[in-house]
Amino acid sequence: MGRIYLDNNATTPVRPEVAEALAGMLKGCYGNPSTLYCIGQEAHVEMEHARDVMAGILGCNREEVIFTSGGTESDNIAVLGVARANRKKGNHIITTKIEHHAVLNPCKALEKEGFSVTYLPVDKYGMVDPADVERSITSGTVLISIMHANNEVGTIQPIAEIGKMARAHKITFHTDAVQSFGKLSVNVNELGVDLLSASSHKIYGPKGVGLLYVRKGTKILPIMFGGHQERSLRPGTENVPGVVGFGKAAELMAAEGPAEEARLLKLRERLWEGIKANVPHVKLNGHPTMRLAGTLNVIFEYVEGESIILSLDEHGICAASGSACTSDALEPSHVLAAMGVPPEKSHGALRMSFGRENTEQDVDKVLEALPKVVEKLRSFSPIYKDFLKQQQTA
Amino acid sequence: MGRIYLDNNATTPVRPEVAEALAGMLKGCYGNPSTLYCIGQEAHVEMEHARDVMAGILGCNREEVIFTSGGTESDNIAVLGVARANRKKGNHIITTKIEHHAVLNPCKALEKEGFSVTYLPVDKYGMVDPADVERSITSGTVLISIMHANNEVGTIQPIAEIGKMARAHKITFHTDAVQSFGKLSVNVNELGVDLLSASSHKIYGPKGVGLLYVRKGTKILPIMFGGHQERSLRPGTENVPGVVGFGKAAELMAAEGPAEEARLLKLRERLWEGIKANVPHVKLNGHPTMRLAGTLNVIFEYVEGESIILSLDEHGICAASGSACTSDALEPSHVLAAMGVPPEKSHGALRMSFGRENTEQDVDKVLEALPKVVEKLRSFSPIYKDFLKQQQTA
Amino acid sequence: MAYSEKVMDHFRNPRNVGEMKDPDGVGKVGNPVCGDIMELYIKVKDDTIVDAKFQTLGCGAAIATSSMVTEMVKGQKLEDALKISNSMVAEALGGLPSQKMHCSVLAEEALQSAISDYRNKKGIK
Amino acid sequence: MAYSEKVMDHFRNPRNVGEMKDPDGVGKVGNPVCGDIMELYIKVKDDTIVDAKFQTLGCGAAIATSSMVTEMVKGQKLEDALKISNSMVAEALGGLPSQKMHCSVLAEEALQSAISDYRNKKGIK
Ligand SMILES: Cc1ncc(COP(=O)(O)O)c(C=O)c1O
Ligand SMILES: Cc1ncc(COP(=O)(O)O)c(C=O)c1O
Repeated sequence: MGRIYLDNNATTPVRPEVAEALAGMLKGCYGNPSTLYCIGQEAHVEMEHARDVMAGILGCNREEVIFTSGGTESDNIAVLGVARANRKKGNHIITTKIEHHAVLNPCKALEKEGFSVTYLPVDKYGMVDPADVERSITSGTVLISIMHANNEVGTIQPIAEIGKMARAHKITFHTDAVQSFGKLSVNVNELGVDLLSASSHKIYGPKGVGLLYVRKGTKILPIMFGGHQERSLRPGTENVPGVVGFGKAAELMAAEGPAEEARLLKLRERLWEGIKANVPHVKLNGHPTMRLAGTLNVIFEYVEGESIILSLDEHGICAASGSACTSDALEPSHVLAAMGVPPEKSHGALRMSFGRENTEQDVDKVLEALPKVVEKLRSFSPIYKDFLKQQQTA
Repeated sequence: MGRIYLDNNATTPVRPEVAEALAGMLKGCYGNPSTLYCIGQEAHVEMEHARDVMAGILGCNREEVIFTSGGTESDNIAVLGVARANRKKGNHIITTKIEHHAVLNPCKALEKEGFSVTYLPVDKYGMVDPADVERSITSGTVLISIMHANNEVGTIQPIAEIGKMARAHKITFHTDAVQSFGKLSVNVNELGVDLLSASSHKIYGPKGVGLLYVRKGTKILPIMFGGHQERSLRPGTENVPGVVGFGKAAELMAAEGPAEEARLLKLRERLWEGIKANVPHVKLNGHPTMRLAGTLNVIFEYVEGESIILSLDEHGICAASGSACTSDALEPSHVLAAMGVPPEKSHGALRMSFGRENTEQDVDKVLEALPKVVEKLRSFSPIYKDFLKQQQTA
Repeated sequence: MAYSEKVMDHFRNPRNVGEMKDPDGVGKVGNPVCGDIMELYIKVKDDTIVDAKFQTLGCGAAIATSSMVTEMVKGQKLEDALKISNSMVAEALGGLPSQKMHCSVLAEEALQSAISDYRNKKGIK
Repeated sequence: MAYSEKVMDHFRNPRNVGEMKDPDGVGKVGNPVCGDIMELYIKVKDDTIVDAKFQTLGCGAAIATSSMVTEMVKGQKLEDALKISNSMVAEALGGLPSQKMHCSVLAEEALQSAISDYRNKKGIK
């Protein structure tokens, strides 16, 4: 059935070339890369090829690329690992209010370990002010962690500017690039970062694999302990097929370059223009220009996000309300809250995120369904009724 | 080419049924299981089916099964998580000298956090004495972690007996069942364990996925922080295809039952008898009977393990010297050392571990190559020369 | 989290949705900050709820429980209607995910509140 | 960790392996506890190493470096042989994994020790 998948910021379908590379690894190259015999060495070679691909994209050395089990683990190693390794130097961390929980929650855990954390505000577009970062730096600051692009609203942060600042103050700087890796340029020297997280399943690679770039010389401790794999920073038998799939996915993203981003941008704008024209009382979340090409986050006033999602699902359309990992939770989005969106509005937020399988036809189909869905839900809505009455009396 | 893979304790080839299940998930069911729309719910259902399979094998509730990124992570969550959660209750941990590094190294990390760890000895067969466990218990003991079956020599520990003891003393009990899951019975109530680790790639499942059984009510903290997945004990977008593959692999192991183990035992004994008959100066490591059916660990005196592995590789035979993850390291095996094997002997240890693809013909081919290989290497060996001279003069 | 087929049916085709002209009792619960608002209207004749309607802003469960509760009360004596608990509503829907049980509480509260409103208007205590 | 083709060649087909009858100098290094033992034998004529042989217990790198060093010294003046460093041996083998460099050190030491032994026997200081 013709499903329209508009939740590519949550996860992406594995692309056929990647699935093929993966299947090949499952069949032939099953050795343990730490072993001596040829089948292990073959696995090793395949894995190191993937590492080279990543090093090329990041503009770093192969030894600086650590493969992990995903974005969450990369973020945790970065945040917990750098903080704990530098405890003697200081106990202050700077991050933002709009980070993914994979950064926020390790920060909260560190508060229990005696660290103090500054959660920087953002403006109404979800943008961090580098001047705020500079003002927050103390002599005890050991880590700055600021995401490259936000997963809910897509706003792209001024990482390079903050990177210069971090370098000037000799403070370790991490960026969560889970949403930007493979889409924006993530050259670690241009960004001026010491650590960078990425995740395979956001770029049409397999789930369960990610990477952490760790600049040579960065003081960092592991969060788990075991064998010598991944320079002991990430022990455990390597997920070789996963890594190879991730490598293939990254290679393909790099090859496509900005053309695909331009295509997504066109789709996104077509959808947004259509929504504005056909649905009253809508509001765009996120920066108008400094934003991921594929991300469209819209508030539909007087309705609630989940009910839109469920209704769209009946039209074969998959979208999200908050960030996927919290859609089991009930709190309104912490990102929208930080942007100053009041909770009664943020409940009506819908995130539509585009990917390589989406077409103009998809957009047009969404534009057919969405206005009807919103209209129907508003017809149930007591506050919409109140609003209409107010209008009549006014 | 006819490779003979005898390193199934290090990792196993993904079996075709599992590869197929995995490929199916990659193609169709790519949703994020935390999302509401149908494609996410489908992924959710597939994952929960795998959880049910595991709960069936473990004899526990589905909510007690946490999927992780592998055996190392499961061990780390168990050891670090229980110790840190019970810090106020006590700071003493009991484990053994023959654990995998995925248990030993978290224990060492905990020593730096102020815990005191008792590393129990083993007898010459690699067996822990339950009386030693009991003697080591103090009022401050918060965790006992003892592996079910050892990865290097295959010795199976008296877990059920220790489990009774742990229960009587109300001490949380973890077993690393990475080598036994799917092979021996791992009913958590019969074993009397509160936590149990397993890993997919040891039972013909994909790499990068494992599980941790956590008995309801067990006090435990996560080692990483992020979304709400896996009851917040293991956050991060779930590796759905990996979990489904693992589930399929476990299901198939359970269906085969003890028949396959009996087959492996026959192969192993055929090989050992052949080695004894054709190679002088060999010694078996591990328990004569309480041992994994597929594990054969033999010392070839007067030669060094790596040189045997490289030579066997030329005959298309893959074997291991120590545990795979330390084969990059140079220290002699800590397991053999704990069993009282002097380092000059343990350097000559070779581990041959059988799996479902092995046949009698494989054994016979190994028996053709191995004596020649050992003889050639001994012909280079200065200590073998000295030994022979001694014999002549004697 | 997954909804039962029954929840989805009531979400898709809510029964008794819409405003009621001249209701005898109105219950308004929830608030926009939490994202759920329910308005329940009843018509009462001879101590019996002869009609019920609702308007709801909220998630799938909020809409489905509103729909279900209006179905359950129609034809009920007031005293019997007051015995309808949130878990009865949830059960009638084939169960609710645990984190959505609060929606059924809202439905119960809306009903209680509508009946109070009716009784207050009539001067009944 | 992977060995170069050259290492594997010298491991598979070690040159000059075996005991030497009446060597002029013998170098014994390593110990069984570490798992590597090397014995290097040389025959010397007119201050030149005219033959070299070895026996080694050890890993692939230990055997390959032994083989390589015997090849390198044959025909060398003693004073030139003494200049052969461990990294020259490793380089001649197309490099060694970092954790195996100690094997090339053993090879260098075995050579030095064999030459010392020869000189001691001859009473040369
Ligand atoms: C910005 C950001 N950081 C971290 C993560 C976590 O990555 P993963 O789901 O691979 O653990 C995600 C996605 O869920 C994300 O969008
Ligand atoms: C007994 C034991 N525990 C733990 C592990 C670690 O498992 P994984 O490699 O899946 O991280 C292994 C295997 O490497 C093992 O044999």
